Amino acid sequence: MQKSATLSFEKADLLKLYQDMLLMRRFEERASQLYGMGLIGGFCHLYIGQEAVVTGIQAVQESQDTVITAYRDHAHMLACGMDPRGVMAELTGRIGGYSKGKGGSMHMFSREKNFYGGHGIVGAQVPIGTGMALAHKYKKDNGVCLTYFGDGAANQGQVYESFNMAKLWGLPVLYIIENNGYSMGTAVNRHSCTENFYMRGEGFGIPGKLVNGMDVLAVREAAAEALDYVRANQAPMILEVETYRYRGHSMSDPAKYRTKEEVDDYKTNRDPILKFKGALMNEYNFTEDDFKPAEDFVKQEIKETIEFAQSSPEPDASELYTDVYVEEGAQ
Amino acid sequence: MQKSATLSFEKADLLKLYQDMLLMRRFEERASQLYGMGLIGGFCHLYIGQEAVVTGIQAVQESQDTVITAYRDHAHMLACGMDPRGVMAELTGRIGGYSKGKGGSMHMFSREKNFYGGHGIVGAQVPIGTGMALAHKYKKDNGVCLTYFGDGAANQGQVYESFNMAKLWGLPVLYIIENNGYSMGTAVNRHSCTENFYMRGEGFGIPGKLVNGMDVLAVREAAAEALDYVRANQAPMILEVETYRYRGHSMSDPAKYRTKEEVDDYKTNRDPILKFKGALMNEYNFTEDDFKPAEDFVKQEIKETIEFAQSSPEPDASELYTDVYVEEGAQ
Amino acid sequence: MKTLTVREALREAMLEEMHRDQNVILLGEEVAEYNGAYKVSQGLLDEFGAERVIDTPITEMGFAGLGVGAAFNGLKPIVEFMTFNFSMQAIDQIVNSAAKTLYMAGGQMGCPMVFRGPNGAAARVAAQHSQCYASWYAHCPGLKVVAPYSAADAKGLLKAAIRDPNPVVFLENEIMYGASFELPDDKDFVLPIGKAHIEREGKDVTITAFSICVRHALEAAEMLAKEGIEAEVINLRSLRPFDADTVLASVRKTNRIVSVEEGWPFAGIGAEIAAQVNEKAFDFLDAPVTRVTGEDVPMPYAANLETLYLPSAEKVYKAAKAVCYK
Amino acid sequence: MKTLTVREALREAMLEEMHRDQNVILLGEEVAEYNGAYKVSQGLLDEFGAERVIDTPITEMGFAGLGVGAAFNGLKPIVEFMTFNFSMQAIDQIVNSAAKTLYMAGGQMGCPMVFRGPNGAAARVAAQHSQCYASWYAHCPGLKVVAPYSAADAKGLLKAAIRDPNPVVFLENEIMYGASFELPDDKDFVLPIGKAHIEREGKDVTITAFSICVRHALEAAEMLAKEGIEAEVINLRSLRPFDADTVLASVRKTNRIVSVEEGWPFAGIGAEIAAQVNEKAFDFLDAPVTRVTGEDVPMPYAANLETLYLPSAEKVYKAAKAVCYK
Ligand SMILES: Cc1ncc(C[n+]2csc(CCOP(=O)(O)OP(=O)(O)O)c2C)c(N)n1
Ligand SMILES: Cc1ncc(C[n+]2csc(CCOP(=O)(O)OP(=O)(O)O)c2C)c(N)n1
Ligand SMILES: [Mg+2]
Ligand SMILES: [Mg+2]
Repeated sequence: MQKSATLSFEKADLLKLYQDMLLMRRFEERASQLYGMGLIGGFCHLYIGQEAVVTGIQAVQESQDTVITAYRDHAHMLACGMDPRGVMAELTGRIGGYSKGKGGSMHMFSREKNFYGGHGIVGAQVPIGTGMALAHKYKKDNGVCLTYFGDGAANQGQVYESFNMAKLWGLPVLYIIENNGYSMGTAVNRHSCTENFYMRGEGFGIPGKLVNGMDVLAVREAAAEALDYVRANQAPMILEVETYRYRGHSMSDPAKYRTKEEVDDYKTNRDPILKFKGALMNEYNFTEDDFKPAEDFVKQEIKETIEFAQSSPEPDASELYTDVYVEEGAQ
Repeated sequence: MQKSATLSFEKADLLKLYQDMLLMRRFEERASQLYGMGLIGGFCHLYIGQEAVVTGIQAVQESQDTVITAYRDHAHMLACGMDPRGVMAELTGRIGGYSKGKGGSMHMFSREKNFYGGHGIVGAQVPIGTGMALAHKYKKDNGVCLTYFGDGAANQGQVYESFNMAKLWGLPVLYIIENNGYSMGTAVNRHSCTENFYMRGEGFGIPGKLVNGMDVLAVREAAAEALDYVRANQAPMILEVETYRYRGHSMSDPAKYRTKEEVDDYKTNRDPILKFKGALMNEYNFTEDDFKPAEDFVKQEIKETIEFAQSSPEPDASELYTDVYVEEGAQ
Repeated sequence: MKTLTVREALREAMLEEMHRDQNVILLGEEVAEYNGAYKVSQGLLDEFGAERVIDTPITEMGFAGLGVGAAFNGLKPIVEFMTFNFSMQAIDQIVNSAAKTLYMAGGQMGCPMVFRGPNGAAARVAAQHSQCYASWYAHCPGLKVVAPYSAADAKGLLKAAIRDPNPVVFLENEIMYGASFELPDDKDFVLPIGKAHIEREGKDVTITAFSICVRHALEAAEMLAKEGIEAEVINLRSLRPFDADTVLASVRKTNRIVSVEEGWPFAGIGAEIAAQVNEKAFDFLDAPVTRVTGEDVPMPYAANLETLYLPSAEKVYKAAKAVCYK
Repeated sequence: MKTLTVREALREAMLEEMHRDQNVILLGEEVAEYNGAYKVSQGLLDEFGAERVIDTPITEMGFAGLGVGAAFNGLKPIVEFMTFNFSMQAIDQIVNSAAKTLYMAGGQMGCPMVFRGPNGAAARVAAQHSQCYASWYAHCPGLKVVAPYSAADAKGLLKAAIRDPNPVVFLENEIMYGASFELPDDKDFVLPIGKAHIEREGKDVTITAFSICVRHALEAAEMLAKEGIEAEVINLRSLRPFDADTVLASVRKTNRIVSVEEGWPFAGIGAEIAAQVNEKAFDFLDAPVTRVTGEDVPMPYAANLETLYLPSAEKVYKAAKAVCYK
């Protein structure tokens, strides 16, 4: 929310996009470091390279909308406005984490910020998101559930069960397929019978659209249109976003299934942050100085985040046995 | 196999179709009676009205092809050449049944006749059939797996998981959707977001075709083409067959969810057996006498079937504990 | 007091709770226009309309997941499985999404909902339609698991389950739907989840059972009484949380126990009872904890084999006599 | 004898059996080009080609079902689950289609195949990735269920599982993949499914365990030995069929038993052991059958809580001392 007062409203919005992506990038880089230091354990799936996707989409969501995704979720939480401190402290397994250290990288939630996880089982969030849309419709709150999943998840049967019910019942759900080209080590053409996924709704009468996920403005525009469609028609839509992850699938994946050239091409020629910065300078007359507040903000935020995540204590031993059940009547 | 020597080859083929359908009809009518008498228990799903579907399709299958379906399976077994005595004795839970009385109406198999069940869980036979196709391909036996399922089952996620793998790997499987308009008490337009299912493969690049399932010759023709396609291309295809069941979903369903007029319309104007008989007389110069051998054959066959199914003894008590495991090395 | 069938009791529980809390919805196959495959939801569509009583396609994984999502987002769904056999298609959503979320969220949000439907064997429906899921679900922390026997159980426990802020697996029994029982004529009649009920007091042997097996246990107790053996019959009602206190107190009195269930023996509910009684009442046992269960085979279709497979009053009677060394 | 890691032993078992029987195929996520998510199938694609070593999409229900169909139609598939947590999506195919078919077919046809992959907790992978499925699968007749500890177990049992004409659930452990053990250098080294193995003889207390928990049991036995308590450590190896004979013989000798497992306690393997020991060796027990298990909560992520959750040598040691009343 670090909008520079000296910038026009539009420029401030653009800078916010830049700042959001930069925060995600730095957050993930530091998560990688902490993982290397042994402060984070288990599975840790980084979003580096994909920042434009969730940034562009969440920029146009409305406040009553809800969000759900899989385990590659740190950036989604930041995009929902969750505190990076709480997210990173969850990664380090500390009491200050969003789940008191009990969920870890893959399992975080914030009702307050309308973020509903953080799910470790491939595909499971898709019917859940569809059910959240059912609740939006039932409550008549004009909300849409933004349901993110990967190209690998897009083959899961529960996705199509959800498509059928969402279309049949007119549920306000936007299915966002983050196609980063790989399902773990398996390239799309080896796990899917079709190259793209936006037309996977064809047999169900669900419209789909494909957008370049390395371009935050293109994503934002497509998302705005898609959200309009879903909200106005009370009907599902598919938005496939083509993107790329720079790192391995998780911290333990050396990613030998693709060439250095392929990765370098993305990093050099299509990086969502670099390219957006370039575009802002070339097309929107930004100067290096204009970026400074955002970059300073990110730097400070990350510094505090790391401090918090390292200094927050481990959960008390008694926490092992809490939160298994809501105490009767507590909710 | 009651081919009249006095008929031309084509006429004999046509008569065989008639005889097959008639056998199914009479078999099911008698199953219904035995159920009423308490000789059959549990779930019993009759095929009356749908006879043209499996008759037309199985008429053009090749001997190496395999067949799998759901619980509405009596006619499929007869069409595969299984002995009606063994099928009916399974329905009465006797040792002479195909599963020694341990499977019942929904669970019968005959490796010899390439019939692989008889499955009680909606949708489960679809990946199984796809895996049978994988084995056909692996063994290079030029076989196709004919995988039958209902309109209700066509919404199941595992169907789409199967579509993806079948198309991706080029598996010789023909998906036959028997759309009888209802999934139990739910009409298609209330359980499916689309009216038909043959285009449910569109998002997966799988071609589909729709055929009138009350017309055995139309079914046979469409099935021949579809099997050719699958065999020649080593690729899946969908054949949707529109049909209608006259009885309730199972013996315990009074079927109040549809009008008497609707049912009567089918029975009077579209009955697959009556209409086919009429066509044979009008278009193929059959006389009542021509049908006699087939009708006599069916009568006799059914009579023996009923006798067998009633006289075959219950399984011995010791059977309770057998067939849980194949004894080591036995297979 | 009034008399209701188990079916009517379940229906009344839903009716009353749906009136009480408008965030309660019911979804499942044939629950609305058909009034329920087994007529448990009779009239609910008429009463509450299609927004709250929803017929689903046959896509268990999908609609169970939708239920979880609706619960996350403020509703209190009742998801009906036509039978619990089909819940296997949805079990990942039940266990990974519904049961574990509260813990994974550090208590921040959970999944208030009910999964219900008939469990175990009906009559002659064979292997794929007759499995008992009691021990599988009771194995899993985060779930509550309830299995009513009588109409009072059915109504009181289902109301409790709907009000409960946790995911509850509610295991009914198709054969019991038509059985009639007396129960209090009170809109606020609710039974606590986690408490067993002593159906019959006795001092010689404890018999625990749940669902339809309580009937076998009670019949066996009658038979035993005729021979002067006083059996204490405990209707477990709740399998998770498990009311060990009631069971243990009884065993400390009778010094012998027979557990009855319809499911398979290996790692079943009876196994857990054996373990708990061992751990906490070892010195009180005068005979081994004994199990009467379904046989360790898939359910056969044939009438005679099915009868052999299932627990019965006779089998319970014999087991009770054996632990009494009579 | 030679020394192999568990990972290598599993790989060798598949390599040898795939050479032996060309109807054996392997399918699962990342098993081919990636050489296995945990490198268990290293080199198999190169050896056998893409027709026999098949990378699947992330569609467990689908590819498990494909495996069943391939088995019906003459192949002997090994289906790898990246971890058994994901087998919940496929469990209907495993139980309803694979386990029950032989019975439902009156013995006419069955489903010869193996479902394998790591089960239970790895390190810090939290609630959705750490569940132990031992008791769920062992509950089900029609399945065989195996859980190796050592490299010899892994190789000998996996070869047996592949040769077995029944569906076998083969539960590995990710943490054990890297552990090295000696085993016979013999292509026909096969271990029988259904037999437990006494890892260490002792007369004072029996400790049963499977998978990684055998390690805890052996360490605990060392600790106990220092105090003069001779523990007999039984590696169960097979959970279904369950080798009650070996366990009971040991209990009849030691008169006390501790069961160790990583899964949840309620209706777990330990519960079954308690029940069986009760039923068949009641008079030999000098102390209650005692369980060391994972805690009755979803697996927490935090390092300290995870440690508290899991069984350990220390916990086993304490339990063994307790049943020895020391
Ligand atoms: C049901 C299930 N199967 C397997 C896994 C293991 N797994 C985790 S992520 C993943 C790949 C998913 O790829 P994709 O959907 O493209 O998402 P991405 O990781 O590229 O963001 C796999 C196989 C899982 N978590 N759940
Ligand atoms: C997974 C699953 N859910 C529910 C059922 C109960 N059930 C059996 S048949 C059926 C309707 C199936 O309809 P359809 O696929 O159209 O086949 P039809 O009965 O019309 O031949 C239902 C709901 C089941 N057997 N399996
Ligand atoms: Mg991907
Ligand atoms: Mg139908």
